[in-house]
Amino acid sequence: MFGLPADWSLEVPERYFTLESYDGGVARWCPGCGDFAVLSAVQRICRDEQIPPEKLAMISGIGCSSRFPHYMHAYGFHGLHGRALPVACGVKARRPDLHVWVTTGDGDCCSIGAGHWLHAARYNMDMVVMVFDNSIYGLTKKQTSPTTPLGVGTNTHPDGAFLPPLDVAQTTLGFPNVSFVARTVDWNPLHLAATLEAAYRHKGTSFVHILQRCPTYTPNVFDELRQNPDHTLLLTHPDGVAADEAVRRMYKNQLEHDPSDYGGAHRLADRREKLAIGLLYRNPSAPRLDSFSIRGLDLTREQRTAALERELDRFAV
Amino acid sequence: MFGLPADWSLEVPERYFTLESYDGGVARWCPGCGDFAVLSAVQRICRDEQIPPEKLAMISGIGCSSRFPHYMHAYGFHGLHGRALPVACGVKARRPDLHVWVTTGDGDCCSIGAGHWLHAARYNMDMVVMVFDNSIYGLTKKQTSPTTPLGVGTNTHPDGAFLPPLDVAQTTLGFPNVSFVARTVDWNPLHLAATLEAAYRHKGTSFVHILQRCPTYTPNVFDELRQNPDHTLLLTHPDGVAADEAVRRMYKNQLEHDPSDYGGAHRLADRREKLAIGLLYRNPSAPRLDSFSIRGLDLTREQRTAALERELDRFAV
Amino acid sequence: MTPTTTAPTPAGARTRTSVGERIVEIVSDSGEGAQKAGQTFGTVCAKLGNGVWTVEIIPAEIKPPARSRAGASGIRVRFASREVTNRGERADLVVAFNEQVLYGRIDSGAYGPGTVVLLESKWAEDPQEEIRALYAEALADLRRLGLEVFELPMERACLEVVPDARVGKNMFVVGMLCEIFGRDLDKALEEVATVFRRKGEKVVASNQELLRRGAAFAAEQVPFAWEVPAHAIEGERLVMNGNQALGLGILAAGIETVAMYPITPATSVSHYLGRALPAVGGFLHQAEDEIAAIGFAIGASWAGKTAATITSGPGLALKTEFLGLAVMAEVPLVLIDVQRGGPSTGLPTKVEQGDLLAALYGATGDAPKIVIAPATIEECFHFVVLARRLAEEFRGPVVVLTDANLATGVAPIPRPKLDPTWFAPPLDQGPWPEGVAPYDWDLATGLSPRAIPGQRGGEYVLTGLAHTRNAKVAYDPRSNQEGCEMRSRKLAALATTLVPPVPHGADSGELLVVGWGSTLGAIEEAVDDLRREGRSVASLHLRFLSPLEPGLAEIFARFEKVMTVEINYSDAPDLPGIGPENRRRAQLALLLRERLLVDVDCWSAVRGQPFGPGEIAEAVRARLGAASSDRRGAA
Amino acid sequence: MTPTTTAPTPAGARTRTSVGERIVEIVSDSGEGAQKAGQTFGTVCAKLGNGVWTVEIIPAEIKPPARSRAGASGIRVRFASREVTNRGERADLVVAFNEQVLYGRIDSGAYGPGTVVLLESKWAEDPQEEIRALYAEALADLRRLGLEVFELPMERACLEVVPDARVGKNMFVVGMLCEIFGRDLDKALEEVATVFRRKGEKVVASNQELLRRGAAFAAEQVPFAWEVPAHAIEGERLVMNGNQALGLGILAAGIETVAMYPITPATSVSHYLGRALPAVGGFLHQAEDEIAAIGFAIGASWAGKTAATITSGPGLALKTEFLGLAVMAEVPLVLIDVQRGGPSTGLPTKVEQGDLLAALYGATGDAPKIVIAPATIEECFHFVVLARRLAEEFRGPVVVLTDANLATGVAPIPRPKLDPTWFAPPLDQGPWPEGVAPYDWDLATGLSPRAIPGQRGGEYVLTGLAHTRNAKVAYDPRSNQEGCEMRSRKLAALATTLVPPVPHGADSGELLVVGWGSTLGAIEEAVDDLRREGRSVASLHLRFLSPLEPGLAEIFARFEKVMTVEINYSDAPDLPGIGPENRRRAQLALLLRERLLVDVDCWSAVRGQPFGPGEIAEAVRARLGAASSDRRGAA
Ligand SMILES: Cc1ncc(C[n+]2csc(CCOP(=O)(O)OP(=O)(O)O)c2C)c(N)n1
Ligand SMILES: Cc1ncc(C[n+]2csc(CCOP(=O)(O)OP(=O)(O)O)c2C)c(N)n1
Ligand code: SF4
Ligand code: SF4
Ligand SMILES: [Mg+2]
Ligand SMILES: [Mg+2]
Repeated sequence: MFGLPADWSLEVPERYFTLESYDGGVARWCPGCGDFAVLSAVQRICRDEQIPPEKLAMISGIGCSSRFPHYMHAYGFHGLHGRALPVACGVKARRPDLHVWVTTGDGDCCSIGAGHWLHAARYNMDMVVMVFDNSIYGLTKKQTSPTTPLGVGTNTHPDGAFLPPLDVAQTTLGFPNVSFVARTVDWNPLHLAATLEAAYRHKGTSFVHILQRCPTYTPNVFDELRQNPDHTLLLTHPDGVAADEAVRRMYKNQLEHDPSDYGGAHRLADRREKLAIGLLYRNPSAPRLDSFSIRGLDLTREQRTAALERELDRFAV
Repeated sequence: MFGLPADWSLEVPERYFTLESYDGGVARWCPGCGDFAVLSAVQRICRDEQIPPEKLAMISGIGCSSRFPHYMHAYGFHGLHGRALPVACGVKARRPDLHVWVTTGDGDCCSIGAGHWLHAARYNMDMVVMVFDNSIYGLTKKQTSPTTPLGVGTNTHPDGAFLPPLDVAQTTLGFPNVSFVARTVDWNPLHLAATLEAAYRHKGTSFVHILQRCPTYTPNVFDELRQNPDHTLLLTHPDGVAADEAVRRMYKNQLEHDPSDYGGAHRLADRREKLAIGLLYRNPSAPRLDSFSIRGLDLTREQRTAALERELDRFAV
Repeated sequence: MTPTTTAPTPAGARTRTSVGERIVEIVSDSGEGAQKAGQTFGTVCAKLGNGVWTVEIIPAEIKPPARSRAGASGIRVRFASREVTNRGERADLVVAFNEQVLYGRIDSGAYGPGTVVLLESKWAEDPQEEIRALYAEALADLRRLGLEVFELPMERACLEVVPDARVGKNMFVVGMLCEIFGRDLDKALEEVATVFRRKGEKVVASNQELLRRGAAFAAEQVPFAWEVPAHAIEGERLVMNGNQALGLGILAAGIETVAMYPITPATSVSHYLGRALPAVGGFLHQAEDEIAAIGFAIGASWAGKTAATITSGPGLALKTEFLGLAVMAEVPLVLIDVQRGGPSTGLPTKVEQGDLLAALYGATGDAPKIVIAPATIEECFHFVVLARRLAEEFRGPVVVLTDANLATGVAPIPRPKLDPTWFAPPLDQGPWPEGVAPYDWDLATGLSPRAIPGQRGGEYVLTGLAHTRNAKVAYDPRSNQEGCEMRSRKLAALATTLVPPVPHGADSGELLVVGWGSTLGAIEEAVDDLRREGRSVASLHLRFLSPLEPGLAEIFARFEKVMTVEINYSDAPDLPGIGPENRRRAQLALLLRERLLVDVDCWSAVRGQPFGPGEIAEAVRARLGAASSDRRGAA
Repeated sequence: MTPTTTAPTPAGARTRTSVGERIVEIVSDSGEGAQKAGQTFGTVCAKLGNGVWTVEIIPAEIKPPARSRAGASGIRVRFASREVTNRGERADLVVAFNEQVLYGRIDSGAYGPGTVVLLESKWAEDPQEEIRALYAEALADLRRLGLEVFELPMERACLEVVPDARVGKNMFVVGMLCEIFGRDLDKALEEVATVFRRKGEKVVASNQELLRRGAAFAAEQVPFAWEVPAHAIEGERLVMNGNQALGLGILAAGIETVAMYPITPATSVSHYLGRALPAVGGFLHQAEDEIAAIGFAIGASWAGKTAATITSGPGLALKTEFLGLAVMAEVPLVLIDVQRGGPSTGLPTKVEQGDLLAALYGATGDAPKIVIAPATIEECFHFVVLARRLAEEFRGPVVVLTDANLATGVAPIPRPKLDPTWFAPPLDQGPWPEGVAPYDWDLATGLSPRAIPGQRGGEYVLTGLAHTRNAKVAYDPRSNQEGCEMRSRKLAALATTLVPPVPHGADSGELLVVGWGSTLGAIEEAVDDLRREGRSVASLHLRFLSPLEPGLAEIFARFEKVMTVEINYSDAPDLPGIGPENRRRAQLALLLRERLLVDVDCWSAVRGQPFGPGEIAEAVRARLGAASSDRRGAA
């Protein structure tokens, strides 16, 4: 494609990637941290899809979850707090051949990164954005995040947050030109994997809201959800997240929700009643900025030089 | 209230404010600019409400519209591009006696200021936020804004934007804890004034999306709307924006929309069919951060000193 | 400029005085086409072989009301029998469509005794008494200030050709100027045809007619005529401003991704690129803010596409954190800062050289980076090409500092001969050599090769945390020290490849004036003038600010006194309370003093205006202790 | 430290050696309570009249796996017969719950030959062979390095009292330390009662029992005993770290609005304020990002409520633009930067003094501001009080630079006597005097009174654009120059109120060491040691970095050589390719050279660690040309 040596593509069929091909060394999250489950799920998808590790661009901000790239064998960009999405867009803009996965946290994405969050949704470039929502600032040791539930004391708000939490999936749904919003939980590896798989397959920016356990700082926030599966509503649909038999058996509350139904998605995203997991919304025909940004990649050096001479001509006297 | 000399309140009834009391000198927008209409409307409300000029805090970012404070006789803060809202929140946090009005543009608010936009909605402090939407970057001379309609050529996108525009009111509606979203147009002074009046009366952050003419750079974007009133849908409701007889006569399309109906607001905010003007949504009971931030303002110096001594005690060995 | 020769002219009674240069301004309310008139006239001069510098006069408001004092919209054209490198000082000739707009120009020192004003006379007969009174008052003011005013009914003459003089006056003025300066009218008519080509034949014809009328009008009504002989020009020339040159430099460097957020005075680079970058196959991204813009560029660059981001002061401030990341993680990046007046929002449309220290020291911790500053419009082009190469070879950000003066100044430059090595090389996607670390630092130079995503075997995780040469996060005491050393060493390595700069004027003497950036032309012109006066003065202009060019100590030692001239703030030296220990000096002066321990003095000002050669010469005279009316320098 | 006297002890056979100071570390896997043990022991020492400095040892990961080399969690307690101002260097005594955690500490130079280690011995009998092997290997390594290791079954002894030794070991260790250092056990038991008060009597009793057992255990098993005599202390003492002192300073200054965004190592200030600020009637705002945080603080301050924002490196970078606005528009603001290792994300938990230049020059254009740096925990408190006053008197931002070393170091300080003038004055809402401009600059000082919203007649519009004294936007050539002059003059005015600093050690001599910030204690200790060796050395510590304290030239002139010691990056002077012209020097050195034109040398390092007195002394010896093993300094 872009400057690849001619023999490159011939090499591909000879390679087979195992889970180990994506292993970036021992992950150093706390024992019981939900991040491990996501790492496994992503490595599995890469294996299943046989993505060459060098074609992976794992991009993150700063936070516990943002260490994700370090634990993958892949190209990784562990950048600045809140700024994963602009970097990811810059990568994707002119490298359509790279598979871009973004890891961000509830603070990284929804607080300091909020402006980019909205605009990345709008740009809708092809990438998977995993929002790790542990309802807390983990890496900096327990400060309130925009998703911290009322009543949970933190180091900056010992008596709990002043304002009700925002819901990541619900807020994302409100963004202009958003094309894919799903929700899943780290403690259901099958559903997690199926959701990420659906996100990977979608062409556009796929936001996956992952409820993620942080046994260190928010050990109890998901207790109710985890102890009583009836608080969860499994969304099913042929166009949605493929729900395995095992997953279906877990949740008695199920709803066939057509992911093209935006209004319905809005209602379902509301967490006050039940936690809906699965694909909330998908619009495969939302325009993508990367379909514009790649224009001109196919120009040859000669064509570019000729165009440049024409540009100089315009200033000639 | 806070450090006021005792005789201060006695003085108030003696003062009467006229429109001139709020006049900050000749406004220097281009002829025909929609900003003039908003300035008049705000000055009128201040007069009607008899707000002492020294109790007004007019806060803005950078842009044509953000020059607003300079043209008011009031305290003003013409700060940084995109950053009006954090400043306004800082003002309001401990000065509940000040009336805070924020002026921001479609670029200032929705592009560089997007993160603050979302979070200010969430904080829901008591203030009026006027988003001047001329669909363009005016001050910097015609670059694409997030609200620039498709097909409108700009200096950065001579063939028009790549992506469909975002709608300010609709996007604001999607923000967590948002409590007031209205829409109006600069060319209907009666409706504009009534909308701002409703915003002023609401206790919480009142977002007013103002479609604003920029004859210099986007002379035609509102042509259809302005030429054919049938493209406008006037929202009416006893709890909504008070619609004058004259206004009612202008628009044949009218709808009684209960501003507490969030789902309805979402549907109505969509501009693809008709432009709904009036109050889209209001939730008077959304929690307000300023109801927490003012705590402790009533402590006396003695109480504060005593509390401080107790704090020191905690570290005593 | 004093007249040099006097030659008889064809235009009847008038004699045509031959002069080395002239500065002409056309000023009016905005929307009257003064700028197009000036550009057309400037192009004609350039084509005829004059050196030319034009600069637009832009009001602060987008559409100021008519006849307002601060609302002058217009253009200055300085042209000469040699290269012109700056806008000069007082205008020789002004064409004004109303008298009010002259006030703002007088205020900024653009006119003075001797300036000739050709003034639209219709206001004398305006139906409104107030306007007539203002006109009369202004005439008196102008004359009191020593301006030589000729009242001319230009508009009336235009109305004979077009129904609305507002849209016709400008070409009429071009005709007048052609006549006054004895320009070949055919060349001008040709130029008019080019300018209005797209608007159709009728428009061309009517504007050509206006031009002819203007010439005839001047021949009749203007009692003087000048000649500015051409000088020989070699090769093809392009006429452009510094921002367009930056844009073209981006194209020529093969930078295919540019991410920006609009900000004056940098935006016009992206206006140019908005059309031109796609034409050469690139992509211009207008990001949601400056942080996203630099993040986007860094992402693209990490992915192997050399990228640039363009901004001005407040935007540079917002990019500070990402700039530090680019240093730390060694991501090539071209960051162009078109400096404007600061601090804070400051003077958005005005010139300053106030971001040097911010570029050098803005990022927290130790963030060594390359900083270069083009001094001419031509260098704006070539320095972007250079910056791309440096960014990639030295694996890090290169900050290019230009300013509002270069951004808006228009002049002819030699057409660059494109060189294939300027282009970024094609994306390397071959396998990464085994055993080579992602930061395989050469201990002597700090340099290391760079793996690009897609290269098999090169997988690594970039991080802004302290890291080892294997790109592994490391908090141990040695790794951070080593990383800092390696990044700093790159500057030393680059410095060894630079050659000492050469002083202009003389190799030694009483005073050396040191400058950087857009002041080159004015400084050298001042030095030339001073040397002609017999003063022992020379100048030195720095292009590399980080690393500094070598050999400075040796050069400085040959002068009794060294002084920078900069458009940024410094405390005047003789204020009460200011002594050598606490004087806040201009930015390059600070750098030079620290590095060289030489008592480098400075003369600087933050008036939002480029320096003219005359005021620089005056400041130098003052520092040399000669008689001067302004011992306080710029303060 | 060498033993000074030897006294017989009550504890039978052992002799108790009296020493001037001791450095003790307790290290373990995280979650084993080592920090609480150290704090308890430190408090006991402080109460008994020792000078104490404790500092936590925090692993990079939140919960590193057990027995990992980089995962050491623990505490260092340095206590002495005099004030202790820094963490010192090599530990004298280490209590370790496993052998693996010692590696990381050795790596950072915390232990060396002579360090005594009391090591949990249970691993020798671990069921897993691998663990037994690791243990044996480590024992050999430690001994090879010259550490004196005693293997002790501490855990077994604890299990006699509690079922889970993980939560009991720590008080057992306190008991051991009390015995080893001859501490009054009753004082310690009392302290245990205080620490566990909230957990109920049962917990108190069991921990007290553990303490007693620990003491008995040490008396039996530890073959040595030391005494660190107390020194006289006057007045009440508070024990806290630098971040808590900053927090208390905020309360004492009457700063009632603090806006921040979490960032290590600044966050713990807000952890403290999260509870304490509401208690005194204030409000802590955790903003959505650092930009919003400073914007919020500026808004509050403009509205009359002096406000502070707190951050570290990357956050400072993000605040750059707003900081420029605060300078330009003259908004009082206290900005506290608890510096960490940089550039970029760098070393989040580690110390550096790398933000000095960014604080001074980070904002674009000319943005003069006050920058001060406390040097001790006590000064952390008082400098916030000072900063609030300076911010309001000089109407602008005051940057307070502390660092991770001050942030985490814990020591007793004299209890401040609250002074009513420290508090921000009440909000002035009286009418604004007629005819007074919003920037009624005093030409000599640049100072002006400030109208607060609510003051009738004071209405004005603050702007970051260039403006006149009437706060009117102005693009004319004079206004910007005047505004810049007025803002710069404020620094000169402040400087006239400062007194020259006083060197420590001597008034003149061979070498003057200059420092700033948290290095005070280590530098002065080093100077004392060097002077005892007979070297002609003194030190000078600066608290005001902008404006600089006066009289420096005069002081420097009395020394043959001046050298800064700083925890930030500088090129080693003797590298190939590095000469005096292009050497990148430490940050204060840069400032001093520029201002004073004195050849100020520097010795600095960016190893993420505070300097110990020993390494400073060694560096000084090297520069003095004495025999030294490390001529390269810190590089
Ligand atoms: C500019 C900047 N501000 C603040 C920080 C400190 N910081 C690091 S991670 C983080 C928040 C982490 O929370 P989240 O994004 O929810 O990730 P988690 O650790 O919970 O996975 C913060 C505030 C930083 N590194 N950079
Ligand atoms: C940090 C920063 N970035 C960019 C700018 C330049 N700038 C000023 S106003 C503006 C956009 C104005 O558009 P909008 O907010 O829609 O306001 P309008 O002028 O249309 O009223 C921009 C990009 C700036 N002043 N500061
Ligand atoms: S602190 Fe929480 S989120 Fe972070 S690694 Fe530990 S468990 Fe995971
Ligand atoms: S450019 Fe447009 S928005 Fe700005 S003042 Fe002119 S008309 Fe109004
Ligand atoms: Mg989190
Ligand atoms: Mg706009």
